[in-house]
Amino acid sequence: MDGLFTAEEWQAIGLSLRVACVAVAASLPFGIACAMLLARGRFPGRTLFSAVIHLPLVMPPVVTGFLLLLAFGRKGPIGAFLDQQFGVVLAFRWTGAALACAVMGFPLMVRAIALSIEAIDQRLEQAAATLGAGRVAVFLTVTLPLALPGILAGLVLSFARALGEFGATITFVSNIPGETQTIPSAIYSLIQTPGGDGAALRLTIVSVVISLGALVLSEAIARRATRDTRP
Amino acid sequence: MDGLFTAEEWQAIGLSLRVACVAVAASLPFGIACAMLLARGRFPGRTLFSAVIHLPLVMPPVVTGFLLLLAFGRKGPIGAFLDQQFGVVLAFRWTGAALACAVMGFPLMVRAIALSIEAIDQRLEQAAATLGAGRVAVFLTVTLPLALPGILAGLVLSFARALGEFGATITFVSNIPGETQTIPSAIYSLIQTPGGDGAALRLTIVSVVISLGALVLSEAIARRATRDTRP
Amino acid sequence: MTLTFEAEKRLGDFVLEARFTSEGGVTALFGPSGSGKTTIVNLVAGLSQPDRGRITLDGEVLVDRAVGVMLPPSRRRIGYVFQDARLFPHLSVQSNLSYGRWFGPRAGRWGDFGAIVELLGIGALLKRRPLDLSGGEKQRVAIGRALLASPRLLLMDEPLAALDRARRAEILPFLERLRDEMKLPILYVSHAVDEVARLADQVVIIEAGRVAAAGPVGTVFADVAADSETGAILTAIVHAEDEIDGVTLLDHPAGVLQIPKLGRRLGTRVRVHIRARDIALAVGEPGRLSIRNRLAARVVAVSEQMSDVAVSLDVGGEPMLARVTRGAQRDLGLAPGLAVTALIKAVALDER
Amino acid sequence: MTLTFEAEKRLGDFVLEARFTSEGGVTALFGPSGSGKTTIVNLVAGLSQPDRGRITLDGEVLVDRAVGVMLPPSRRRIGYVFQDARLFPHLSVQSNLSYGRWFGPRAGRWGDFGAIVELLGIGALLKRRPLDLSGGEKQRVAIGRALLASPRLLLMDEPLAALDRARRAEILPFLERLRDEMKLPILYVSHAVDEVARLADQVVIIEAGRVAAAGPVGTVFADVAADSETGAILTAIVHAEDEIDGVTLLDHPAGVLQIPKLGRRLGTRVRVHIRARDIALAVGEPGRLSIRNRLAARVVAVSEQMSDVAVSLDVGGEPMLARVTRGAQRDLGLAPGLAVTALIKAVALDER
Amino acid sequence: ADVTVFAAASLKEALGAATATYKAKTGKPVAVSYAASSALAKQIEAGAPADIFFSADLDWMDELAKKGLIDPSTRTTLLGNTLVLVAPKDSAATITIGKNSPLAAALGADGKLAMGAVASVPAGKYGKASLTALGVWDAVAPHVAEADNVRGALAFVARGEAPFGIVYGTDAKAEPGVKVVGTFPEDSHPPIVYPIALVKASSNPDARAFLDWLVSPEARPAFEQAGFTVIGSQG
Ligand SMILES: Nc1ncnc2c1ncn2[C@@H]1O[C@H](COP(=O)(O)OP(=O)(O)OP(=O)(O)O)[C@@H](O)[C@H]1O
Ligand SMILES: Nc1ncnc2c1ncn2[C@@H]1O[C@H](COP(=O)(O)OP(=O)(O)OP(=O)(O)O)[C@@H](O)[C@H]1O
Ligand code: MOO
Ligand SMILES: [Mg+2]
Ligand SMILES: [Mg+2]
Repeated sequence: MDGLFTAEEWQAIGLSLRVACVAVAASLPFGIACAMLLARGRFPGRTLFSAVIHLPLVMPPVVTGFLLLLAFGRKGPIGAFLDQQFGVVLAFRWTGAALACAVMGFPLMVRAIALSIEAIDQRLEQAAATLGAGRVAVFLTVTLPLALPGILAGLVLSFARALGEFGATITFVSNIPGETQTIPSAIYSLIQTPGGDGAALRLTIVSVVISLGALVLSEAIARRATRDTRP
Repeated sequence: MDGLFTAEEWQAIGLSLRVACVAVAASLPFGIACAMLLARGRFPGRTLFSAVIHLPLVMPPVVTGFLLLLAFGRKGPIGAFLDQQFGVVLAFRWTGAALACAVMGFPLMVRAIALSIEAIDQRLEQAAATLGAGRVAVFLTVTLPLALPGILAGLVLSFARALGEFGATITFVSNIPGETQTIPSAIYSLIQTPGGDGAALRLTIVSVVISLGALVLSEAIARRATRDTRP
Repeated sequence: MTLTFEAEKRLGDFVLEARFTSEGGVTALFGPSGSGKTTIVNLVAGLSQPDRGRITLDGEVLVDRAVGVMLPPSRRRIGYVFQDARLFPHLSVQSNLSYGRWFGPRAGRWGDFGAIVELLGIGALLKRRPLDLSGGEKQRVAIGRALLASPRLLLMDEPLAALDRARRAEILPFLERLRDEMKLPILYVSHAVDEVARLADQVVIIEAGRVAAAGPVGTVFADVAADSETGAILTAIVHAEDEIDGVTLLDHPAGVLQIPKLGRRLGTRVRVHIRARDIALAVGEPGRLSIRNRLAARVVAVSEQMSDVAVSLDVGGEPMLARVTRGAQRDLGLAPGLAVTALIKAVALDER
Repeated sequence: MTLTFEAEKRLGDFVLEARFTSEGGVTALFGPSGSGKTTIVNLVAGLSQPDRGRITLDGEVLVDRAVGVMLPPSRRRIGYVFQDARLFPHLSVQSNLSYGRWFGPRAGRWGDFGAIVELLGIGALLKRRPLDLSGGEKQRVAIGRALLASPRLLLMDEPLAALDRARRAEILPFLERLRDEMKLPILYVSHAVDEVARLADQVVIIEAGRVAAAGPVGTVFADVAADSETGAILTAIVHAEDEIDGVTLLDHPAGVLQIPKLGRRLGTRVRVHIRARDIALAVGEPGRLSIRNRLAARVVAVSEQMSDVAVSLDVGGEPMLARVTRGAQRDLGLAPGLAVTALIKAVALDER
Repeated sequence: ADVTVFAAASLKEALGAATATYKAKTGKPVAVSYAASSALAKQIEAGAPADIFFSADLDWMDELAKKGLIDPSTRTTLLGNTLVLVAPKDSAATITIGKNSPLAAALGADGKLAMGAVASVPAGKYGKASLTALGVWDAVAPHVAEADNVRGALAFVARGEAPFGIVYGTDAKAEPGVKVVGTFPEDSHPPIVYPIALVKASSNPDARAFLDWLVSPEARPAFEQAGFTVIGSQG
């Protein structure tokens, strides 16, 4: 196995996994919250909100990365604030890569979850309320479990996107081996090198296999959980 | 207005619109078919099928573009076949850009539609069958209308992706003004240019505005159509 | 029409293993909750497939596992009014109603849109979406939708449970007319004995997935009379209409029966359902009573039940069952062979 | 318990404008399909908000548009058995049942899980998912779920419509016990007159969104008796149990009533519902009849209805309504002031 | 059809100006497809309708030459560029670039040196070669922050994320957010040159004329304006 990849490639694989997992896990709560707002909220500016969420999908990744750099860089307003208040630095760190991946996958996650939430029969939530469940309890015991297919789809989509994302990542946090060089950054470098195609292909296959694993896992969970709940 | 953008930029905007619309429209039937298979099919290799559909999401866009170039290029097996049999050339044409965008947006489209199809109460389809509707009729009169939220979400997501995609496009069909230079490719070029940031930002805003329009449109349709059908 | 049903189907722990034949008219499926009635109806409609078995309709094989035949539901022309209404949420009531018309063959189409809509009282709802309808309104639309698809067999799974008496009283005669005039055979699931007795020609009683009894409605209900409500199902001939009193007189071998005006042609053969509880017995000449229907009867058997006494009678050759208290049996000396008068309140017949 | 309801609500073309008060016990909402019963129940539960109006429960304001109060459903402690069962598809039957227990306050909890499960006959279903349940099974689980949340008021929207007679006969006494022993007030929507008459203390009749009549069950049903089934609702005292004949004797000013064994303590005050159709009248000595209950009565009024004649009686001070044919009225010379005997088949009382 | 040029993205400004001039003179528009040299080379391999390839480094041009995809007789090394060390505009840093330059110390513990990807982006490759030749690569390597193109590296410096960056002289000139701290000696890295050649498969008769014009003195000002040195200009 060891011979299959160079040490740097192993590093990239490990880092990519970490970045993707953290990106997905950290964005999930926000994703669910935004999906609830989109699916249920009726407030002025809802369309604008929806548009903002879709932004990272429309903008070329490099632009997104550049905007992240402007905002979350050490000198950017949010970046400076985070640094001073919490000592959190994103620039040139793997955490920044995770942020970039999270942002890029966010619209995918939100849309999938919102779709599932929209499909929920709200009369079930009413039934829960008559049984004494407050808003939060209804959300946790009825809405969330019934939105599971969308949540899983959202996780898989944004995980896959995180494994494939590189434009925003490299622009925001560079491509530092061991810190921010994820699989796609490594692939990109390889592709730009004459004769690097073979290695690029090997790494691509790694990505694909990993996200295939995520897919299989998510489908297994979905099958278990929704076995008998489909109307 | 004319002063706002250069002729080349106008060209890129027009082309991007054409490419995105064609990409989305052409992939919709396939997207729906694949979503049906994913949501309803129980066949061996279903997971593999699902994985293949998710591929363009996982692979760095450049890799996807490169693979497209290998397969659909003038010298690629499929490209050569299409050229000889039907005189269809994709390589370095706007049609190729549409193919690249379609491929990149495909997983998003399929997942959204599949989610909606999964949420459909199949007992309604049974009811339709007892009323004499055959498989196709049931699909057209019940399944499809009820999957509308997912179809619209899928359209918006893949349209937005098409407007933002450039990694695969530039790799597959290059960045030829008037033929394959879409808005994101143009942005890419501009970003490489010292002082091009302003123009890049302008074009980015154009993308954003266009896809905002698509979003508003889709939400209006969704509201109209599903006004009274939510359970 | 002949429906032959013979199927086995396992659903979790529940096993259906039923066989019956229905010879046209209305066949009622009767049985406790969870006994398998919906399961049977689904098999007939083709919505599920038996593990083993064969179902035929008028000689056409709908499903036969042995030879691998399974006609899809859409080709069976079997209408289905579901236990839950299952209206299409994305279509207006109007489109829901005409849905079946889009697909059914033009030939063999029957049923008038306007007439069915009016009968079901859903004219005002046509533009509405199913979601805002009340429970009873949904069910009425579902009935209309199934009928307008011009089926050759109609499956109804507790179609009237959500309806009030008045509405029920309007729809039942319509179903009777479908049965008698359109000759539309109906497989009818219901908990309401009076509905079943009124509509059904045959009854199939299902218990725990098996057929507990099957046959003509009179026989079956008399058999299971210990806990049933049915006293007798008499066949009589329309003999006269009394316009002044607003009653119809029926001829029966054991005497004349008065029932609320029927509006049927003279000479028509009708079936009258009499509940056991509506039958009182008199020994000797009764006094001056408001009870008008007095049929000569003879006690055939007396059997003590848990809470009362079941008295089997012969009324002009037809069986009748009356339930009386133990005290009454003692006082009147009811025993086989005794001649009695069966007293039946006329107004009690109005809904059979 | 006092529920005051006063609300206006527009839904499309339909306008509800109703006002009634319910003083504990069981209040029945009665009315044709689409008249607004579910709309009212939803307002009480807090699932929808009135356009105008005020609803209070035991002095606590649930909603008052004038002052902008709207208590969320989860804080009302009002149980709701929906017209459609609305079970949680992602939870097992067991978890559906205990759902309300997770949230309700521990204090004030009542109802024993095992006992309720057994009564509803759903013990074998606990591990199942709602999707595979039969129609009646779903409804039973829904009843259990609402009860186990220990509500202080129970809303039931046609809870028994999907159930067979036997199951109904088991559940009704349980609801009676809830009413009498647990003092659980119930707002009960039903089409079944006998259910309503048996359970309800008060009836609110809804027609086209308005209250057409409201009051104690005896009065209201006698008022609307022309098309109702109710003949009388008599209050009597349990006087003796006859073990041999399996009957309970009730004391009433107009005579002794025999009904199937009740198993109530002697001296208990009970309400007996008698259908108009179960009442026959005799003038003079009735002869040897199987009818055991004979109450002395006096004709108060005679009114010709469409199809028959309604005879209002005074039975030991309580009102009673009998329906007879025109022919019978003529023959017996029924007129105000005449002394008659009301004949009531004992066995007819078994489900009141 | 229009003459189609496949050109490295970093040539956008200069070539854009040149083609505009050409069009004004001859009335013939020229289409330029800008992308990474690597992508363009691969596309030409795949039969792209390019008439002229204008690469940002020798490697990709050599690659195509090896495969016989360009017309070697037309190959010209047209432009040259310089490699400079930049710092944010408001930086007070001064560093002399030479053997054992104290770059690593100037970066400090946390400071990054922004460069194009050293394995793939030409500016990165040159930068690495230079630092190696100066004997500071090993010390500096852990501090390197790579970008997928020179503009990315420039952004890191201009935004103050990185105290230093290595970019082309042309880039430094155009970005007001940075200032040049020093220029790497020409002999510390392979010559920074932009070769141009006619694609063999090209059948466009106008291509040759445009290529000839590009290497003529008439095109010179456009390139020099952008900061390039014109080395292969004929005549
Ligand atoms: N998918 C399933 N898995 C396990 N058990 C099932 C499944 N579907 C139905 N059953 C069981 O089969 C039995 C018969 O169900 P069915 O719906 O036919 O009853 P039913 O006679 O229509 O009852 P009801 O009158 O209550 O509607 C029930 O006990 C039900 O729980
Ligand atoms: N959202 C809505 N828009 C328009 N009309 C509505 C809406 N919701 C309910 N209605 C109408 O209001 C009326 C009352 O409905 P409701 O559900 O209260 O009737 P119900 O008395 O419960 O009838 P049922 O016995 O048939 O269940 C019905 O005619 C119904 O069609
Ligand atoms: O489309 Mo992207 O540029 O490489 O993630
Ligand atoms: Mg059923
Ligand atoms: Mg209702």
